[in-house]
Amino acid sequence: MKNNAGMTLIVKTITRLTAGLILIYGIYIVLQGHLSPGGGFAGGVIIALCFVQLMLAFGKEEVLKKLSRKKCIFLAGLAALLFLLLALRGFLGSGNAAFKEGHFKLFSAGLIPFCDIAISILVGTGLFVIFLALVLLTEVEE
Amino acid sequence: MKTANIIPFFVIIPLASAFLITVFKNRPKNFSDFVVILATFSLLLLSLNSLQLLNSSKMIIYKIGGWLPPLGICLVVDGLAGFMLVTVNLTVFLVMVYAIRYMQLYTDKWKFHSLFMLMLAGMNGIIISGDLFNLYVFLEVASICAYALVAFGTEPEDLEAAFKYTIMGSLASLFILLGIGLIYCYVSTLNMADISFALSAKPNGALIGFVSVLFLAGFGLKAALVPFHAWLPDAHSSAPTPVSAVLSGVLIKTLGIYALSRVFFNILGISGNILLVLIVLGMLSMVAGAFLAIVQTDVKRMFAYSSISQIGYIIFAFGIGTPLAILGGLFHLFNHAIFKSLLFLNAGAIEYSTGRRDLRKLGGLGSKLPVTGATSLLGSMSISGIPPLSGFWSKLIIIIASVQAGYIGFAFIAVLVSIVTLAYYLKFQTFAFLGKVDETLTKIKEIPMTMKLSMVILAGICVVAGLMLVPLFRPILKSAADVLSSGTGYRYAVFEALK
Amino acid sequence: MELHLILLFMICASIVAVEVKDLISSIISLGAAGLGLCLAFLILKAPNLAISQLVVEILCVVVLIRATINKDLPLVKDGRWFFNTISTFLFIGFFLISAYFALMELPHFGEPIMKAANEYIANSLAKTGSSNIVTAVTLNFRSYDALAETAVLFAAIIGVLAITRKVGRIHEK
Amino acid sequence: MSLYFLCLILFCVGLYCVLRKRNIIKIIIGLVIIEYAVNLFFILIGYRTHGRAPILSEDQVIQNMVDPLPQAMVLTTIVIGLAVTVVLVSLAIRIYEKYGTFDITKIKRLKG
Repeated sequence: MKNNAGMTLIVKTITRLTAGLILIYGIYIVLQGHLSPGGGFAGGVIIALCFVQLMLAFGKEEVLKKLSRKKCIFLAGLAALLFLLLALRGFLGSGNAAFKEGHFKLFSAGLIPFCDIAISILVGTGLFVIFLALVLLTEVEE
Repeated sequence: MKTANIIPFFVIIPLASAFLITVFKNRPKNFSDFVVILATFSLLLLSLNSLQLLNSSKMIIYKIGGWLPPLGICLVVDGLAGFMLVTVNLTVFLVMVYAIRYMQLYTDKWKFHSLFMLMLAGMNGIIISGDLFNLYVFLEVASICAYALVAFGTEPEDLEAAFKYTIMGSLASLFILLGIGLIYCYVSTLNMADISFALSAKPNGALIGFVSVLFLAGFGLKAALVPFHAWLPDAHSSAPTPVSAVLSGVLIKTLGIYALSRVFFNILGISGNILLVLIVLGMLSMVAGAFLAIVQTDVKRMFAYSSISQIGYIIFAFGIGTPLAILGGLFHLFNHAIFKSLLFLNAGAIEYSTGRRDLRKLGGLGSKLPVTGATSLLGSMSISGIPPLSGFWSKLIIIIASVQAGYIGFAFIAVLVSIVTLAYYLKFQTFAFLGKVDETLTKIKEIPMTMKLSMVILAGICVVAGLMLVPLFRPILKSAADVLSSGTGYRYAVFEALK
Repeated sequence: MELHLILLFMICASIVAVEVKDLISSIISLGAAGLGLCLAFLILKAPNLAISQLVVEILCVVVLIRATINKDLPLVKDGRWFFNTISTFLFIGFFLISAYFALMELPHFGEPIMKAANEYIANSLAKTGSSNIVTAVTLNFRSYDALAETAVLFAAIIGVLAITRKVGRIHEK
Repeated sequence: MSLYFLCLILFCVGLYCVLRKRNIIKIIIGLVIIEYAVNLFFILIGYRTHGRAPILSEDQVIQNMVDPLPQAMVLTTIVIGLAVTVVLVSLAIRIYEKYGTFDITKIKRLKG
């Protein structure tokens, strides 16, 4: 039962080792978006790819237990709302007042890191939902 | 400065409602209906309010984040944009009222509502944008939603039509994007007024010609002008009825005609060659659309071809280029938005109550569906130009303007096409509402109240627009037409408003 | 010089992707072209885009392979193959010739005008606090574009969910 | 100049694929190629000879940066391209499910 879903043992072992690293790398890219290359979108795609890899290796049940499709859609909507709220602050106020002092620090650049985080949640969950929708559909058909 | 603060809400409200609908789905019962009606109604009020504000100042500008234009993006509402905003939001509100009951024929209504609100955000974004690249991005928002909405029924025909539409639409977008890239390389700025300034300092060479061709192909594909029209009949007839109404009514006008006229008249500067191309394209669409429509038996397909024909009228009017012709074209644009969505809603009502769309299998519905019959008669008469109704006045203005400009032959063709239009709408009326009821048609469902309501209001607007043209519509149309006929004067207006 | 080589590599890879008969090989060649694009971005000093392009490429290839796996792959020639191909080539040739004259008028490669860009480079750190100027432009100066970008992604998510529904239209019996 | 032209040749390879191929997946591939070409064109027009990446550094002054605005634009167009591709692929999968083929000459229920 345990070995039926997903790919072979080798793939599973490698995945166990790398998935966490990929996730951390994605989060790093998101948080460093205003200092070095990267940003919300690229980091979000990396996070989504981490879940995609887990799903390809272990089969869909394992992953869906942790992060179901409904939860993903909910999170994507929430992240989009969050980004809109941040944008609203930019629309109504001057938008770039906070944390202006420390340059080249992790907590600098006003709202940009928060925007990055919101975008990364949207992209990560959203692309995972898209992948799930496409994969589940082909499996139903087979 | 306070008045400008309403402009970004044209994008924020639909986006926020789309996101909210996705978060809550239908948890309180009919939550998405409630949100959508509230949002579209408030947008309608906002757009009317913006018209009010435009009376005192010619142009309202909002600078996002307080950055001055070459650095940031500015939103511009002038006469043309205000006119388009009213047209779009009015149509969408009435269609959404209709869709409350109609969309119960489909599953997962909240997805429909969410996509629809995103599409509305895209259309409003295109209209108020003052930045060329930003216009492209919102164009893509509206297009992607339209692709998905065409396939909303997930029947084989829907998917096929959506695929065709997606391929053509994204090809058009990529042409437009390449054009934007060339312009950026040439002048190194993206703000529309700024581009116009920079271009006026440079000689008119091969580059501008090439970019014009790219934009003409791109926006022409979006507007379904005749050599590029292949996707429209499929997409507009396969989509769910509220979607076809909005696609035919306002989407092709916003994505195609509004963007095209904004780019060519206000940014690149119109020249005699482009006007001639517009006249030829308009004529071709007018004639081909009408003659293809007359042989159709599927109701929605006939209306879709008729859209091509009427778009041809508008483009032809813009191509004449005199202020009167542009005014006529804009009035026809408004009228077409109203009566084409009305006719599509009628077709949807027929489909809702009888379950079929083929003209040969219908008949005698006039007594069974009195409201649909009466409103569709008004819509048909209006589109084919019967005197007191709105369509007559707009066609009359276009034809007078073309005679004034010396295009007598073209004016004659326009009159002939109008007669052909009358012919196929008479065919629709005869086959659907007169005669005997088809024997195989056993049960005819009652049409719900909300659907009747929105059809009646649309028909009422057709009549009012015809009767009240001079007192009510003339000032609005005049200020909208002024924006286009002032041409590259747009840039001075923008920079004056920025100070 | 290396840019010319990479562009030629991309053109070759895309021609292979267009012409090869097996769909899986075709998708892999597309991936190769995307890798070339990623390298070109690196050489053109756009590391932000190189990262984005690489990850998007991976996702695209995975999704495309998922779509084609275990499917029959017919390749057909339609009746008027010769005529259509000739007319397409004529169209493309005309496009390229007119593009050639248009490109002559552009500033030379490596010397952009940079009207707004100099302002960004000079003031971005002081005004936004972000040392990555591209992020400063996307999320502060032109954050309205980023809002629209979010809307595009969201539309794609809901759109895919809507398209992949099993039953779209309720058929009454 | 020659680079711009090569970039447009890449554009035309994609255009040829979209206009002439009869397989749905090939058409999608053609669109992706066109999108690559346009993205590359944007970055090419922003490049400066011996330019540096537009990222400031704490301990040195960087001169001669490339144009950051096209990079910001391409970041957006990459997202748009991904969105369009995903929608197209989902349509293609559904079409295969309903029609059993990827050949567009056989997918012809709509006509007129």
